[in-house]
Amino acid sequence: MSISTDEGRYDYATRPVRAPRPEGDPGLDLRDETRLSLYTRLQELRQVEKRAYDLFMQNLVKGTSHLSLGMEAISAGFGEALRPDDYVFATYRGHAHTLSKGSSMDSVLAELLGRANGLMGGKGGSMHLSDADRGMMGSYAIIGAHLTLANGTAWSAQLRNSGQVTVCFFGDGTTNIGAFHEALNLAKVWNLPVVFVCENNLYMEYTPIDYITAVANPAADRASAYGLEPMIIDGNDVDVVYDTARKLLERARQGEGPSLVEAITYRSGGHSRADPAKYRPPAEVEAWKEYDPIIVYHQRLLDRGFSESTLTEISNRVADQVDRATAAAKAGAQPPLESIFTELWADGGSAWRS
Amino acid sequence: MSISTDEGRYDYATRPVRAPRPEGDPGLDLRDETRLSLYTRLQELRQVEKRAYDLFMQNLVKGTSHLSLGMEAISAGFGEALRPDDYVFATYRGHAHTLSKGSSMDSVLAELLGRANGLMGGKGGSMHLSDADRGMMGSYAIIGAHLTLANGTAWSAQLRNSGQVTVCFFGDGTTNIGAFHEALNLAKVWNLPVVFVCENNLYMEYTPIDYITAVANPAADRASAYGLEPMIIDGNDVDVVYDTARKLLERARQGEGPSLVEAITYRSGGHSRADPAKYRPPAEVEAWKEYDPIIVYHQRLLDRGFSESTLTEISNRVADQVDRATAAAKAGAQPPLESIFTELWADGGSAWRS
Amino acid sequence: MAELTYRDAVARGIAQEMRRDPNLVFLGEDVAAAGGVFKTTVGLLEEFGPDRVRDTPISEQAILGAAAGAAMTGVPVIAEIMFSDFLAVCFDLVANEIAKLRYMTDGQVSVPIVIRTANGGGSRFGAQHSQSVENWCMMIPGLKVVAPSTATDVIGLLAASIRDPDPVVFFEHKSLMATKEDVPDGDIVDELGKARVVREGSDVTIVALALMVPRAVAAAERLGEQGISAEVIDARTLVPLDTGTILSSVERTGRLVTVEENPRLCGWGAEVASLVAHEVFWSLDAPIVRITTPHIPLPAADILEDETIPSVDRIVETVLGEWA
Amino acid sequence: MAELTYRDAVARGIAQEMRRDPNLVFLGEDVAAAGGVFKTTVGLLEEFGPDRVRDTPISEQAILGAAAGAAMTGVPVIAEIMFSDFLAVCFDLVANEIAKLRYMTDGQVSVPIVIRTANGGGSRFGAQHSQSVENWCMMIPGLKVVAPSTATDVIGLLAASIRDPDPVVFFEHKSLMATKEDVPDGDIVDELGKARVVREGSDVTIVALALMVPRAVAAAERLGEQGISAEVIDARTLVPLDTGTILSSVERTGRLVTVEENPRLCGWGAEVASLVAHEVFWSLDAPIVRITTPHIPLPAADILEDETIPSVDRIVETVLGEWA
Ligand SMILES: Cc1ncc(C[n+]2csc(CCOP(=O)(O)OP(=O)(O)O)c2C)c(N)n1
Ligand SMILES: Cc1ncc(C[n+]2csc(CCOP(=O)(O)OP(=O)(O)O)c2C)c(N)n1
Ligand SMILES: [Mg+2]
Ligand SMILES: [Mg+2]
Repeated sequence: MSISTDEGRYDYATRPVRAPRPEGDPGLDLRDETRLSLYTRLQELRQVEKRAYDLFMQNLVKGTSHLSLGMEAISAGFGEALRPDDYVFATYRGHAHTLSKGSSMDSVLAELLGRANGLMGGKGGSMHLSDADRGMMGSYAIIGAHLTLANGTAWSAQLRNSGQVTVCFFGDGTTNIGAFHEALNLAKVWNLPVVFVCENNLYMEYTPIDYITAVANPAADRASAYGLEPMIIDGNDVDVVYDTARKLLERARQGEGPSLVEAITYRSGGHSRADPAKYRPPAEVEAWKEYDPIIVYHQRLLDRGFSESTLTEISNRVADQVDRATAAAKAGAQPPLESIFTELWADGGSAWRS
Repeated sequence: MSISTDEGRYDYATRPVRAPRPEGDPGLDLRDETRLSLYTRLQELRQVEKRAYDLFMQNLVKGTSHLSLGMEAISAGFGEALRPDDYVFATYRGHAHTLSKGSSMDSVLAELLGRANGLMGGKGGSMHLSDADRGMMGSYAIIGAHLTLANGTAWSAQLRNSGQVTVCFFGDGTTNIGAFHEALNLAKVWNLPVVFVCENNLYMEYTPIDYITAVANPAADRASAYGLEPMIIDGNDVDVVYDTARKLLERARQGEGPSLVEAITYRSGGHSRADPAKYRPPAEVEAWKEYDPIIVYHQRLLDRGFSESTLTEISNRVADQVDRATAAAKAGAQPPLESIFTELWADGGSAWRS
Repeated sequence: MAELTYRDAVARGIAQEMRRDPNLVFLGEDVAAAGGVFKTTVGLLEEFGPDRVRDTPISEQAILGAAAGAAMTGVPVIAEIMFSDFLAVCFDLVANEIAKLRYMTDGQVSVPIVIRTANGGGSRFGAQHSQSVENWCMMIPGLKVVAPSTATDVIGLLAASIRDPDPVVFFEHKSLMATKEDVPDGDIVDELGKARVVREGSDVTIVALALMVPRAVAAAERLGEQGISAEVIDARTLVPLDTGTILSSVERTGRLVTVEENPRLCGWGAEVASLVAHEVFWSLDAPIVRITTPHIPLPAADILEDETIPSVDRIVETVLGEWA
Repeated sequence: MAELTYRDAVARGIAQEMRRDPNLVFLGEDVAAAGGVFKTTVGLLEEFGPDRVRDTPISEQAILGAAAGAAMTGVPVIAEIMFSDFLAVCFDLVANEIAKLRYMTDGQVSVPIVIRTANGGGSRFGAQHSQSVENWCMMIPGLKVVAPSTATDVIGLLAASIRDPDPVVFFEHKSLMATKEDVPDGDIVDELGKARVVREGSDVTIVALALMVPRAVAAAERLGEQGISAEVIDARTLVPLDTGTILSSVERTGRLVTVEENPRLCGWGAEVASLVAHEVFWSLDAPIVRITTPHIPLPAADILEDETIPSVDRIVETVLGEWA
């Protein structure tokens, strides 16, 4: 799948549409359970994100939040391929990646609500979901740095010979910041077991990526600068993502070093809470809405002979889960005010004087 | 000209030699005056750097200093091609680039001596030579930032339609820092009139560049990541450098945007004052000593029928100049102590309270 | 006279100066077509066009480098760093280049640049998007530091900053964006280095900045009810610092309280305290008190964030506690 | 007991800890094969090998990122940032990631990392290689800050920093590298958060750090000749700060003088001054005095640099001036 670029105009919304170029069922040889598991993951991520959105609109989630609606196939596909002890780094747009690494729905939703039963007891919030026990090494809200941190967990795995792989998710706009360059170079020089996954949703915040990037494919066209293979995949096809993930994780586990993959996708909503996303051509939004990863996969599974009822049953089961998780999250206590003074230091406190 | 790399070993001095690959007289059609001017520039830069070294050894230059001995052909070739109103940015290794832009030998030497008649009255020192009136926009001692500043003067020229071009010199090691990446991308996106010149002398400080870089050619192999043409030239052949400079400057002046060129060279001495450069294979040092830009050009001019006496006369004239400049520099007064409080602000002072 | 929000005052201030000076340019992330993520730059692209109002990649170092380089050639530039927390990703440009260029070159170049950035907490954004980092810039020789607390000051101090030939870091407070006040019509141009006594008092001098100013004033009102007459000073600019206004106030009141949103250690209030403790020491009738965000990062949850940043209650209680 | 330079103490301290803990790794620019540009890490590659002692590209963000990421998984790391001025190119890692990781995750991860860096002036390197930036780190919640003034302290405090489970920024002073002293044999392990009274006195408390310590001591000797008994405290660690030692000293002497190499505004001395002016205000018999590098960048020329950084003469004259 590729994306055509243009020189860029100012009224972004009237720029040529960059529509998806579906290539249909890749015809991969996957087990039925795997396909159903991928579908289940898509449903979980979609329904939790929708719930997060609703809670936001009910003003129960304060601050901001960045959803992966429309982009779920990437974290779902990788989540299916990851080992429990592998490491994952995500951005402020990290709900889906955190869930994909095995965090419970209620611990995630409770954190969005700022409750004591949230993943970080309310200290982190939507942009900083972390679950270190599950290898979810955090969500980072300042562009770039987490790519360099990902090298660190990969270096640790290399030193310990643990076979763990680190996967670092980031966006297209992130390919233009210095830390991206430093991280990719070092990963290659040290042959680190890390997979860098660029979720190219065609926009940074409100600016089209091609308008402020020197190359058409922000990640893939940079790969050779680090001695890496350029790789562009359809980020809305969960089979393709899963298959790619398997291969790249295996590569890294075998000591064959880092890789960089660019997964083309699209966010169905705005960049964050407040954003109506008026800067996108309506036709573009339409085109991608039809190419929604769940619509695509739902149809694929039907075409492959799975029954509508099986799929409906899955989505209903997930819906129940999400309802229960929401209730559990809402039932959570407010964090104790004294907690603002805890966990700055390893001794549990925050004293600056001895 | 190309350089072979290897996987890198720890005892750097025993690593395979990376020797120059001379290609002989490129047979360019240059006027005699131009060739003699290039030779004169080489002599000027060489003899001033040697004098700087001597003054250093006499402990008259305090602190540190980074010389371009062996690398003079690059600044000489560009200096010949630059317009007086063009902008130049250099690194802490910037004596040669400053002289090439037209600064007087005494103002440079006096600054090294920390005298009032130095370019910056002693405030800047060896690592920060600047001469804004001549378009020498400064020498920068922290890796990376000056590439982004170079975009700024280029942007200014573009806004003013002045036809001025900015040339930014930096080293091979600098290609691995974030600012390099950000600067090159923006230069291309904005189509800025800037020429980025990587002086690849095969080493950062004491570490071989190929040992810590993901690609063989630190600048050229990165060009495509910014939609630029890869370009590697023989940085010890002043004709080649001059010819390249002419073309790239013209390109930029015509509004055809930025370029990135990697000039292969070698420093005959250590990284800075103190460095004996033990980390380099003796055979490598030897090979490059023979390929010294002045030896090469001296022989070429003789082969082209210039007389030994003409060339000797030039080097003698330059020697006189350097002696006179040294005397003038030494004759300079010590800077007034009150000057530490001047020129922080545009009002000439440094008050932090109103 | 018309009511204007702090948010809209930003665009008005920039437009005022871009109309005055045809050479003034403005760049930043999402500032042009989108009008800024805080909607503080709406309409500028439309009025001044793409040459003067530019969207950039996510490259803060490249943004400030382009701005400073252009400024070195005499082109005045406004650069937006979306959140002040991000000054850290371009801190070499801020602290080692822009701040030092003029001094290192012994005055060969000036750097007429204004770095605008959204500062401060209260938005429940968590540790990486809520910091008050005015002290990060105050501590760097060669930077001027401005932080307005009202819509009128946004325009007047922004104009003063843009017309100032030296680098200015201009902090716009996220939690003040929606505040309104009546703003005079026509051009507004203020002066750097002038604090404002926003409330007169005789018992204690409270020095505050940005979001802490309205809180200090509210606290002063309540202290008044308790019979304590508090003078509130809006520092407005940290560099140059209007030491005269602060020192003479403390000479009258004999007491100093600083209200800082930056975390405790090496906050701007420490500088003011050390200045007072040296220059008007003999006028002091009581210990100097600093009210700051504790020396911790900002938590995200609303009730936790509200507990962390100095509140009206905390100011009142702390001052009363000192009196007790 | 053998005489050792401050420079050699660094390698000895690192080696001591790498022998103790086989998991401890060390990375930085030119630190392995070359033994460091200040020759502070000579012999480490040879003893501990390329897996544990690594040369890196010129990529400070990647250096600290790799260090912090490994530390998050429990691997203790020493990272060298060659000159402290370069903390600015990786300040997002320092201030926004490393310092906040534990707090943002509510304690899910620790970051056992020591960032070693060459700090301070006196080498005639000019504005970009001579800064004292200890206050850049002191102001960031989540960082511990250490700055030894002697060879023995280099070893003991480096060991304490490495064994500390939290991020520590360890400032080695360029102008102290060549200083020598007799250092005990065997392992040396000190403690963070303990200041040292290096000279006892009864008239005034002088608090100094790193290169300013020997200067403060020399000044105290001369003040003694003038009949002024000065107590000199080496703060040693700024975070955690040993406020007890400082406050009790001022309670006895009634006077505080800080000697800071960092530039004036928001220096660490301002924090100490504000603390003293609040907590032991009633013990003060005189104004608090701060002696700092003026609020300017550092000039390169030797006579200019010497005029800028606090000298023994300036300390003596300033204190005498206050007495007059
Ligand atoms: C250093 C830095 N600069 C700017 C921002 C503000 N910002 C937050 S998200 C974003 C866009 C990122 O775009 P992309 O990398 O494509 O990720 P996406 O949001 O599209 O998933 C920007 C500019 C930031 N968080 N950090
Ligand atoms: C950000 C930063 N990191 C490290 C240094 C220390 N340093 C000074 S010169 C140098 C080597 C630069 O190598 P290169 O770019 O190849 O330039 P060369 O000295 O070879 O001309 C290093 C690492 C620095 N000045 N700035
Ligand atoms: Mg994007
Ligand atoms: Mg080099």
